Amino acid sequence: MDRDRGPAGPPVTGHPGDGSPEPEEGSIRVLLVDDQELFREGVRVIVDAQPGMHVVGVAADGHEAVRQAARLQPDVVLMDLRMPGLDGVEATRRLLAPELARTRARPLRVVVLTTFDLDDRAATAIRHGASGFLLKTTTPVQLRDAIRTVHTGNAVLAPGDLATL
Amino acid sequence: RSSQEAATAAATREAETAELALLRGRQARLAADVHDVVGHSLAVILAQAESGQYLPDDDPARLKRTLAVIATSARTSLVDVREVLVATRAEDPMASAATAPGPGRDAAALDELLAGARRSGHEVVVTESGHPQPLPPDLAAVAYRVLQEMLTNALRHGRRDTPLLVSRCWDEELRLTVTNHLPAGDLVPATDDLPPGEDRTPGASGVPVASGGQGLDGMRERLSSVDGRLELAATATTWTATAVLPVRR
Amino acid sequence: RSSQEAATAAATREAETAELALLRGRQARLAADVHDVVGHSLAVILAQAESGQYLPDDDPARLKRTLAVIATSARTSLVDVREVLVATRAEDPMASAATAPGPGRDAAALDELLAGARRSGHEVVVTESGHPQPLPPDLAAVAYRVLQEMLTNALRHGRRDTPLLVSRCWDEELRLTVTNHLPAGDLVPATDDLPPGEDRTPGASGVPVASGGQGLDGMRERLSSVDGRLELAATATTWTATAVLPVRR
Ligand SMILES: Nc1ncnc2c1ncn2[C@@H]1O[C@H](COP(=O)(O)OP(=O)(O)OP(=O)(O)O)[C@@H](O)[C@H]1O
Ligand SMILES: Nc1ncnc2c1ncn2[C@@H]1O[C@H](COP(=O)(O)OP(=O)(O)OP(=O)(O)O)[C@@H](O)[C@H]1O
Ligand SMILES: [K+]
Ligand SMILES: [Mg+2]
Ligand SMILES: [Mg+2]
Ligand SMILES: [Mg+2]
Repeated sequence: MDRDRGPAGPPVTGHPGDGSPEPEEGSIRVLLVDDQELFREGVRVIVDAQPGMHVVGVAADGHEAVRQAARLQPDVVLMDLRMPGLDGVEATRRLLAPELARTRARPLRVVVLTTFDLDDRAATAIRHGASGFLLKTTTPVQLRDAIRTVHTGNAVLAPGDLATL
Repeated sequence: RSSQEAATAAATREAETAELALLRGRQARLAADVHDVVGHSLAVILAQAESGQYLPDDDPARLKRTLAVIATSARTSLVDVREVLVATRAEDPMASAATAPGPGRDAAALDELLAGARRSGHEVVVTESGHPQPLPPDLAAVAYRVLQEMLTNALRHGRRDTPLLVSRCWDEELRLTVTNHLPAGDLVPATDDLPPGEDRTPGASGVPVASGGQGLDGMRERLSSVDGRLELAATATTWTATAVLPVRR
Repeated sequence: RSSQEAATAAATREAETAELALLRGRQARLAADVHDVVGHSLAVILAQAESGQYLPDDDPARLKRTLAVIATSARTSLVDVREVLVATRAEDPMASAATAPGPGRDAAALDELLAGARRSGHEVVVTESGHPQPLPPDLAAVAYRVLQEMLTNALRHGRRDTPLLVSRCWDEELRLTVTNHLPAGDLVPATDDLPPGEDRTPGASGVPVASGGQGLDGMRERLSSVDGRLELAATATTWTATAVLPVRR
């Protein structure tokens, strides 16, 4: 069950019942977007276990990502590229459209996740303003570092992938 | 004579060029299938496995659940990969006798899918009735793909410790049915009160139905392209998918 | 002039036929690579995940180690799959052979396969004899892939609770042998009376042998492409596969 979906209301933080401690003040708010529930589940556990960040919600496709971002005001979105419906590239473009970005109190950063670095859509997402590009083979430590890095306004790229762009 | 020779040569070249294009297309599709099938399941396995080190030590049941989820993903993906490869082979006109055209071919291809499910460790009970008959190629291809997805769904979403029930019934129509039991956590209310023929996704009752699934839609499309249809039915503990193909047209 | 035209046409046709053959070869190789790479790593992951189910509940550290091993396997095989996909993309028809995924080159690569099988929880006993020598790349790639599939089969179809016996014997030929015990339900009659060199699939005695498996065929094809061969032998309780590669040519 996805506890963060449901009627709009005050942004949900923490995950009552799953044992995660209440996020500390200033903890980075992460939105997970991927069409594979089991992948999201795994990444949620990993992110929640890192100090200074927590998952505020999940989405299974681009449309849901845009809705959830508006509702939950995450700091960082981890965005899968290949999804049915609205894919990660288009969702990134919509999330980072200048007119929308201007309305935000805090900046939103997008990190694109791909299974292989063989997909040129990752480069397109970067052109739409994504701050980073990580492979799903990334380690939990690299993922944590990437989230922190983009949150401070810097870019991250998967090692060796500059050439792809 | 010379111009006739030239014409023959041109025709041959055209045929070979077409075959080249076909082969290239098939290869690209194989690569895409591998990318999707394998990439996705390995990504899931990796994320689940990595999450393990962050799970609480005092909850061994949860650690074991994670292992079970991984085992299921690996098993499903083995079946999927095999199917991609079998399908690639079946498409190759140069492939071996197993796929040579003839009355035995369609049934053999379907049997291979069942064998694949069995090799994945699942018990599969098959019932046959009626008189098997050769299918035209388009129907055979649809039957193959649809049974493939029905089995994949049953392996992916069904209980692992109870057999899959598969039935093949040849009559005016060919009815391919796959029934599986639902995992304990997933039980859905009985749907005996569904209007007959209602094509509804069971499990929509607050049970987490994967919204992103493309399998059911894909089956519906394939079936309707040959004037067939998909029927779904669920009880409190089972899920049944039936593909109906008009074999006498 | 007309005969010159005919000659040109014939030459063109020959070239296109050659390209078709190359493409077919490449596709067969892609399918074989996918089968071996992915089948292997998923089988290893599956064995690891399933063995984890039987670990004691009071040892969370061990459960977590199992998950960490699975993460390593999944990450490695994603890298391997990527290499297969990259090789497929390359326009050069020889690319797939040249960049056959995995280290694939030498004894260390073969050792890594054995280590992987051990990590899956299986005991592996290795015997070496003769004088190891560097292999030319095509032979090294075939040796790697074939050992990979022999181990996969042994993990998938053999008993879990008895060791795999692997031997590497370097002489005029390199002989790679993998022996496993058969699960209790799968015992086959002794085949001591098989004609020597008979390349037969054991287990054909009413035991449901998977007819659609592609591993054995793939190994035969790979081996014969380098003038090697596959030998199979079964006793009532064991299965032995031997790959023979001509190392001095
Ligand atoms: N055999 C089954 N047993 C139980 N539930 C099923 C079964 N088949 C389908 N479902 C439910 O219906 C949903 C949609 O199925 P569908 O095949 O369209 O998608 P999926 O299997 O989740 O993903 P995919 O796009 O990879 O096929 C599934 O997520 C599952 O909840
Ligand atoms: N090491 C083994 N021990 C016992 N039986 C084996 C062994 N290797 C192969 N077999 C038998 O031979 C059959 C064919 O093997 P093959 O490798 O061609 O196919 P497979 O392993 O079933 O499937 P795949 O196409 O994924 O390799 C197997 O299904 C199994 O019954
Ligand atoms: K945290
Ligand atoms: Mg995806
Ligand atoms: Mg499905
Ligand atoms: Mg095999």
